[in-house]
Amino acid sequence: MSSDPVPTYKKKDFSSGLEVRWCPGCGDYSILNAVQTAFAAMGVPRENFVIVSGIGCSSRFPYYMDTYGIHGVHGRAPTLATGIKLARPELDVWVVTGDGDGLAIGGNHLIHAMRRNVGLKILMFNNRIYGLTKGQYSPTSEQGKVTASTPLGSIDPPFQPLSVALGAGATFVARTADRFGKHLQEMIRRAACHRGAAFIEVLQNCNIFNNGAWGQITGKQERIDNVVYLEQGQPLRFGEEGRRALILEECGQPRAVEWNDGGDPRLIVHDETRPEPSMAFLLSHLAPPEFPLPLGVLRDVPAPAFEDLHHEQIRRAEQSESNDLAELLAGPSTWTIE
Amino acid sequence: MSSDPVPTYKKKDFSSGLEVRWCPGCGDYSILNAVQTAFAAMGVPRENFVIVSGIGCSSRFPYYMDTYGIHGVHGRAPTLATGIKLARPELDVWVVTGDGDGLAIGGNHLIHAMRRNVGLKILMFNNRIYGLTKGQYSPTSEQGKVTASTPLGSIDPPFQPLSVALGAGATFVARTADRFGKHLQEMIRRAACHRGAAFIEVLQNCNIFNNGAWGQITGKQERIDNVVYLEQGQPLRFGEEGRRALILEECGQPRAVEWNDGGDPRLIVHDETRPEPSMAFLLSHLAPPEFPLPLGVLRDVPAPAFEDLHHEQIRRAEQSESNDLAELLAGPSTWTIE
Amino acid sequence: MTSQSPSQGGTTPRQRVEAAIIRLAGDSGDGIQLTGSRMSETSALAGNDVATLPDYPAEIRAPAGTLPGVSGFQLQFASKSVLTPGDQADALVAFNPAALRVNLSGLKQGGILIVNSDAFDANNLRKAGYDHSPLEGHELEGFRVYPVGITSITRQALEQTDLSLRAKDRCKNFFALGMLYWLYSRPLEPTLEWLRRKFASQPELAEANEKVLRAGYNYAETARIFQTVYEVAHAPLPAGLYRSLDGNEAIALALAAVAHQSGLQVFLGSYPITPASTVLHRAGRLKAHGVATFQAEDEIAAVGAALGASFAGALGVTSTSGPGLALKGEMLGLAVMMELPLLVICVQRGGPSTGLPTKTEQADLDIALHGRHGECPMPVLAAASPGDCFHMVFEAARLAIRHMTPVILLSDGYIANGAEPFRVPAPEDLPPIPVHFHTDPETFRGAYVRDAATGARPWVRPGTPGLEHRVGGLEKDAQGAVSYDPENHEQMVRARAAKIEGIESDIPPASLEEGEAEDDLLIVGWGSTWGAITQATRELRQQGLKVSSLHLRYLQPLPGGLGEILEQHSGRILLPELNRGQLREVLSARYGVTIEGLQKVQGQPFRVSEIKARARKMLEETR
Amino acid sequence: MTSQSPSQGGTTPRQRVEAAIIRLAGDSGDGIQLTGSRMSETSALAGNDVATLPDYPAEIRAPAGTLPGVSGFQLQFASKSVLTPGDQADALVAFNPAALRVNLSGLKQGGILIVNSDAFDANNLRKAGYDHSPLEGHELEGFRVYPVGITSITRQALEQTDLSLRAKDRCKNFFALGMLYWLYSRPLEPTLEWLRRKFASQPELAEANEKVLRAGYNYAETARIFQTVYEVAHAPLPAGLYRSLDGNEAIALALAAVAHQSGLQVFLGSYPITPASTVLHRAGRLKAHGVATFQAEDEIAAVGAALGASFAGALGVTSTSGPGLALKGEMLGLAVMMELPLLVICVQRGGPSTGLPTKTEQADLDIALHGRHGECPMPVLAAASPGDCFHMVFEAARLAIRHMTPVILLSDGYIANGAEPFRVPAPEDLPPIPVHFHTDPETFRGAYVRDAATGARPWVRPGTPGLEHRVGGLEKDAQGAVSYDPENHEQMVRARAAKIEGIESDIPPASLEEGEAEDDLLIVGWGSTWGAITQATRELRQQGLKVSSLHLRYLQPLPGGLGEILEQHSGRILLPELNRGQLREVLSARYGVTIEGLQKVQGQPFRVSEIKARARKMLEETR
Ligand SMILES: Cc1ncc(C[n+]2csc(CCOP(=O)(O)OP(=O)(O)O)c2C)c(N)n1
Ligand SMILES: Cc1ncc(C[n+]2csc(CCOP(=O)(O)OP(=O)(O)O)c2C)c(N)n1
Ligand code: SF4
Ligand code: SF4
Ligand SMILES: [Mg+2]
Ligand SMILES: [Mg+2]
Repeated sequence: MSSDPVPTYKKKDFSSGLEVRWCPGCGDYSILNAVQTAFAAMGVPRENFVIVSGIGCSSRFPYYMDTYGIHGVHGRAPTLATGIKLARPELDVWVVTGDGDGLAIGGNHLIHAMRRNVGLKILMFNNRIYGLTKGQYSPTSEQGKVTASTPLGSIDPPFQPLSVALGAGATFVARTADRFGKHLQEMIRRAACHRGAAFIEVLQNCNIFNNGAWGQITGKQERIDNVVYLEQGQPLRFGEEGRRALILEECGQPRAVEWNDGGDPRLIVHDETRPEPSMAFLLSHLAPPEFPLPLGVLRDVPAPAFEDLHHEQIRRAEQSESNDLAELLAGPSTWTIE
Repeated sequence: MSSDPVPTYKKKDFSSGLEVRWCPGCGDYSILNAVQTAFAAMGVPRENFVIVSGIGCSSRFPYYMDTYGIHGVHGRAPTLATGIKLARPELDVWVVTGDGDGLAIGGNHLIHAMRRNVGLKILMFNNRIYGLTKGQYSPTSEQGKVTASTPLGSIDPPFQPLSVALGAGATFVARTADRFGKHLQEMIRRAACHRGAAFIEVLQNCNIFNNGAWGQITGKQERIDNVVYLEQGQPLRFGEEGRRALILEECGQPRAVEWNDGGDPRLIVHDETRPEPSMAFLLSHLAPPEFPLPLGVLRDVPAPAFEDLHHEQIRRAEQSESNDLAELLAGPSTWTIE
Repeated sequence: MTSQSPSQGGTTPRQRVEAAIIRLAGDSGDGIQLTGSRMSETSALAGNDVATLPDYPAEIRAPAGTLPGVSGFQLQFASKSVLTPGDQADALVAFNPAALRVNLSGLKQGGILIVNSDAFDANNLRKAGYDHSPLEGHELEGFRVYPVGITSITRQALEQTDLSLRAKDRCKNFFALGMLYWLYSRPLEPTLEWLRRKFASQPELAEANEKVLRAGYNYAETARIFQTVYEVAHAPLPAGLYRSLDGNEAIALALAAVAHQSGLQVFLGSYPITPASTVLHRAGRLKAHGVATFQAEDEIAAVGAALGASFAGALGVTSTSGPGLALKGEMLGLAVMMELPLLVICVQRGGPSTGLPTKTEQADLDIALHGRHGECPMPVLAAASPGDCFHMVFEAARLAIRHMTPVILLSDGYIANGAEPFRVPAPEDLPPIPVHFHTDPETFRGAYVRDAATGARPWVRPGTPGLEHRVGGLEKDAQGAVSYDPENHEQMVRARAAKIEGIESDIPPASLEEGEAEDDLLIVGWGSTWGAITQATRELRQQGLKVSSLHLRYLQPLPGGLGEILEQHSGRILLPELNRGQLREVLSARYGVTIEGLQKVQGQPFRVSEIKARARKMLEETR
Repeated sequence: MTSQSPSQGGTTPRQRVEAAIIRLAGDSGDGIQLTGSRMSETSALAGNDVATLPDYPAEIRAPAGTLPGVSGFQLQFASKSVLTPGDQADALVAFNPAALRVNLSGLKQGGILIVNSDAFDANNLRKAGYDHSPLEGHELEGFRVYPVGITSITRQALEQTDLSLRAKDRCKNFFALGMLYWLYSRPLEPTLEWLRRKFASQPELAEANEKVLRAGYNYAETARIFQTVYEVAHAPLPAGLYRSLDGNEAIALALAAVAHQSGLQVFLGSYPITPASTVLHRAGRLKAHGVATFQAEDEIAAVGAALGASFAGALGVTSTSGPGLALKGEMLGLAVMMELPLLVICVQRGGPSTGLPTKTEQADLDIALHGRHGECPMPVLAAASPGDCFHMVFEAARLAIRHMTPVILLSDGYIANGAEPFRVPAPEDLPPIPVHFHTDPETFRGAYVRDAATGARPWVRPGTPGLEHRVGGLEKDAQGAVSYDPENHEQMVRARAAKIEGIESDIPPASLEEGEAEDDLLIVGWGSTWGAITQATRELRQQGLKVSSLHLRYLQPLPGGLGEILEQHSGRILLPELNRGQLREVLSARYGVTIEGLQKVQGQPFRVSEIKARARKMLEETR
């Protein structure tokens, strides 16, 4: 780590200058934009960032960032990133993955990164499709989706990425969208501040193979009824002028109701810091048409980061054990031949 | 499938006669016993069972059952089983796995089987250790565990297997223990009745490498305070003569309280059929010392089984499309050379 | 540069040529692949022999106008037998400066060059790295250049329609196609019919494209820009019913044929990967033909499900490319131990790692032969051409079932995407694939009691009463019980190997493809180099050189008699491969013969001329 | 059977022997492995040369008394150099009938057979498949049989202690050990000291075991059951400090040495698998020595994390066995493309698939050489003995760092578990491992601009200002930009291959291990067959036969000068391998020489006699 004062960056300082090769109109452009802007504002020396990805359109991301980076193999970015973070905890290690990369072939590494609480910041670009391989359905595609590989419609129900992460014990999960640049930047900032694993689902439009997949969420008009922004300590209001709200019925069933000035004790007041994860879990699978889709930080609870525990053990061993190599090689019992 | 009347079986009809090679005292023996007993009572012709496993002590299971079986490769049993079930939905396909096999190397296949709701009945023997490789910690081992590979204690928090399954969208999850033969049989019966994927965590003792891991749960005295049995429609009572119970506070936080004749509206009444999975999720990670560990069916909701949808599509295609091979091979445009 | 001006008065002279090589190039979004396919199919329907080479970037739509964004398509059609898309093009259509820059070296001296002059603006020139317009410089001298404002004329042609400007511009490829149809005397009808089928639900698009196609055709005719109209006559193909077919579609169709001829359900478990994905796509439409598909969460799950299906009594199949094959290795080991039929199709691409994912290569032979731990032999086959994929899938399935073994079939990106006329087999001419399920408990002596002739173990469908048994990865004895006995292990290792080696007697012996045993040089090939090697051999022979060729479709076991042929030619053998000599090493080790390799690892197939040049050099040296 | 009765009166005669081979066998729960290790270490401490062969079942505690449940341990200790655990045992201790049945064929005619007569009850006899007690039949004729009530005497010895009966019975192995110590004149002290260390927190167990050990020793002495006491003198080992070491511990220690000599953090990412797990276990205790460990969720994650650590500037290491190596293939392809140092240790076991997981084999050479898609070369090294594991890990790490490449090091179950005296190197005698991180943006010309001497690319630690760069699986140009250029791809494929081939000049050239260039027969080996081959060669030479041997520690690239040596001997080369001839195929292909293979695939190492017999046969045939 450099001990010089941190330079102040502009967004373009994070651009590698490599020609960006996504399709014109792809949602990935706005995400790139937001990440570059957010990184520039973070006050972290550029050389301390490492961005690791798998394979997919989304996974081309590291090439476009003027940081250290690895374009890995399909689904395995969290493994590479875990090695980096354990070897060099002082680095800021970001993972960029797609719904296919992260939840199809890479699902296991993702849930284990969550379980361990390794200090990786994971951005999953969820376009509900395999873009790079030309449009097969993904584990987040809606049931019945007609794609190149499912001419009669897909038959499997999708994952909710945030539910999967919470099921695995995630300590930070958030959701945002390509189109919401400021919100996206804020989520990036929040993830960076979290110690341990942070998982962000970024709703992303693939205008070539799944155009409008998130239209209900990102459309100027649609979003009013279909999005609820999570804010710490605030009731979950949404709709035109916040005229609707979410309540939790006695039986534990959520329901969308008319806002009644907060008088209903069943009103859900958002608390991202609750240790018990069931409410975050409940939020994680709410979705239109019945419910608005929650955007924002669903959960942010403190827990020791894996890399800290790892190095704490090393430090303890270094303090309490000899590091004499000769002694080690000799072991407890030797004999001498003259 | 045989059209003859189903023979009536005895437990021993399901024993392959192969010498069982688990360590004396291993909890796997009681599970084998329970499965054989439950299968014999199921009224399914023996030849219709297929048991598929991965690698581990637990995964030796198929060899001891006089059914069809595959002892597969590490972590991949759900993949083999999915192929079997899709090719032959009329077969009863059971998967036997361990906490290492199913949640370390095999975690991804497990969550995808849950997501798809493939009609597999999955028994995970959770001894919180890798038995066959001589005692390394597993993804379900408690943090701080000293094992062969973690001489200074493990540093990662464990998975809760049922939370992982629910995060993936499981439609049936249950928990039982090796020592509770009758309960285990009942869970097996319940899983068999569920259409779609059924996941059962079986707490199992490895008396060689992790003896007493579940002593708090299975011990005659300990279990009284540390286990709550889930029964459909019943309040969650536990402790000496059911003198304690679980409530859900307004904020959604569970708490263990003294039983007050059911007068508390916050009392949790168990409903395994609730479509909204948050309550099942909440139950899935309750554990001593703060809470009793729930045993029984946490969730059992109807949903189309993957293999049914798969064959439904095939049937529809068969009905609506030509199956003329000559026509298919020729395709839409041909020419003739004379 | 000689800018070509319209020919004056009278009808344009017609010239009959034996073959024509056309190359189309433009942005990824310009519809190049589609235009190429139409031209190919039209030519095939016109009775020509055809071979194609689609060549596209790894990005879906790389930035417009850039060099890496260029998508290309080359085809050769001829009145003779055609085995490759040709070395250098007679005509090139370049939709923008980048396309011109990338492809110009592939155009023959004196060749026809059609450019969309509308695209040669300052911005596009800069993106392509030109500091001036090549249309105004010297670099195009020696070509017959036809600058046409394709974009603007297309827009004019569609003036009356309601389409957006963007939608209009997307029709411009059909303008170029129209011009080419006129230039090469091709009928419009097949394309018009295809448009109607394709845009059945969007008739306005069918209509717009038709308009533009006709506009291009008419423009070429009325503007008289070309000096000559070319004609390419029927090719002397064997009589029969023909269709155009690429390698991956051939694979999918073969799966349906296998299901039909074996009576088995075919179960394809796959995970998308370029250039294998279209096998899954096309097979996904074969549900009525006994082919079920399953898109798995990864390659391991895909092959696992396929193997499970085989255990259940279906024929499990999995399709992938190199990275996927690498992942499947462990499960294939289990398949070898379980001794069940399983078909593994690997469509090779440029490696290692992600490498050049949309390009072709033959570098997965080593991993196919050796990519599993322990002694783990498995038959390996390779298809020679798009149409051959059909036959080799059929053959691989037959061997897998008869010998109870997983089989790897290698294809590659070149034949996967390349199309050729395919003689459609009549179902009744396809050989049956006999399947025997053991059902009788009385005669069942054990899961690994082998058939005396083939060494295959019995196949038992779960659900068969009295034959309950367990298989798996631990070593077993003949009865199917786990056995740690040292001698049993050695015996089983040998039995599994002998079973695979024994397949030699079930496959055709080695024989020359072209030429005679006494020739001075033998060119040996495998996989997709077949076309270039055969073509090169024929041309060299036509020039009186004594060159023969031999093609290997079976790489493990190798066909009988191969050793003798190679020994006879030792020191005079050329083996061109799109890798660093993987088969060469295998053959040298096996037969102790001296073989010269011709290596090319550029993501591109061989040109005929490359093989001819090296063959000539060898002939000279050995003379 | 000649049941031996106690020798009468006077002291037992002492006999000096050059070597002794002992075999212990009993149930998995009988503590056989532990007893064997104690005997080995005691012998090593006594100055003997020692070699061991643990041989245990795949189950943790297979059912007591059964044949598959038998666990065995053989050791040879000698006053001469000893390279193998010996072919047939001089003495066998059988703790039950099953152990007797499984191991009797491994006992020399006339050998000493100690049996725990208490275990020969009807139940155990039945489980072992005896219909009568062999102690009462004829099958033990020709051996010197000593039936001892080991269980009952052990219980008696512990009568005064508070242990449970079960705990008492678990001490019985120390009774047998005591007898053996007396029989072979071994000191008790090292074992007593070990007991105190081991049971520091349970002194009652230390005491009980000590009691029983002494009881066994005294029983042998006072009961005078043996006719002879054997003595084995010091072996003439080179002077130095020695310890006893098995292969996996040697690997772990070497990692600490590598960390020390390179100044790098060593990061071991691993997933448990027999017989590699103990590398992870032992490395887990080296945190103070610069070795960090990470138990991953699977093998892919393990190698992924190791590769990530290397990118971050540590030395990534991963340890596994065959099934794990199969899974790592795709990630190793990425490592080849990223050109980072990475050490992959594969401890081979019986395959294919799960195979014989606790047994030894050499059948993962093929996958180590070829188990990746595309042209994906990587150095492959192999250790020859437990102690050699230390040196080869060090060497593999040196090559990985200097040449910026992943390196595979092969070991196997035999040397992983086998122990031998190891001359402890002084840290100051270890060569340094120079590491150069590029830090200067001024002189950085690109991520793939290669060092002129080695062809290695620069290694840059993230965190270095001004050197931000990206690497990955897509093909790159020298500057590190993604490149789809055909010529660049070919150039990079060749450069990667040339880099690996160039390592030839950085490793010792081939040279004979034993014998002279003019000998009649050359025995070539690699990996763990070194001991048996060297021993066989020495014995044959002692008998006047002109046999030489050559051992390969480097399998890719092969050492310089190897071709000449092999060509010189072509037709007179024997290559024993524990597989179906994998190296033989490589060498034949590479050098075009004729090699005879000696194949054994039984999960067991070669016996010296097996190699000698085949060598003699070849000598006769060629004479
Ligand atoms: C081992 C392996 N299997 C398959 C592929 C092919 N492949 C590349 S990207 C991809 C899916 C990408 O989907 P996603 O992660 O959603 O990314 P997107 O392109 O949609 O951003 C697949 C299947 C591969 N490169 N490697
Ligand atoms: C690919 C592969 N990696 C590792 C192993 C080694 N291995 C066998 S079983 C096992 C863990 C088993 O743990 P679990 O599933 O909990 O089963 P248990 O023995 O505890 O019943 C491991 C790591 C293997 N056989 N294959
Ligand atoms: S295919 Fe879709 S995800 Fe990929 S670059 Fe194009 S628009 Fe973006
Ligand atoms: S090691 Fe543990 S899990 Fe395995 S058989 Fe023994 S007691 Fe059971
Ligand atoms: Mg996607
Ligand atoms: Mg376990």
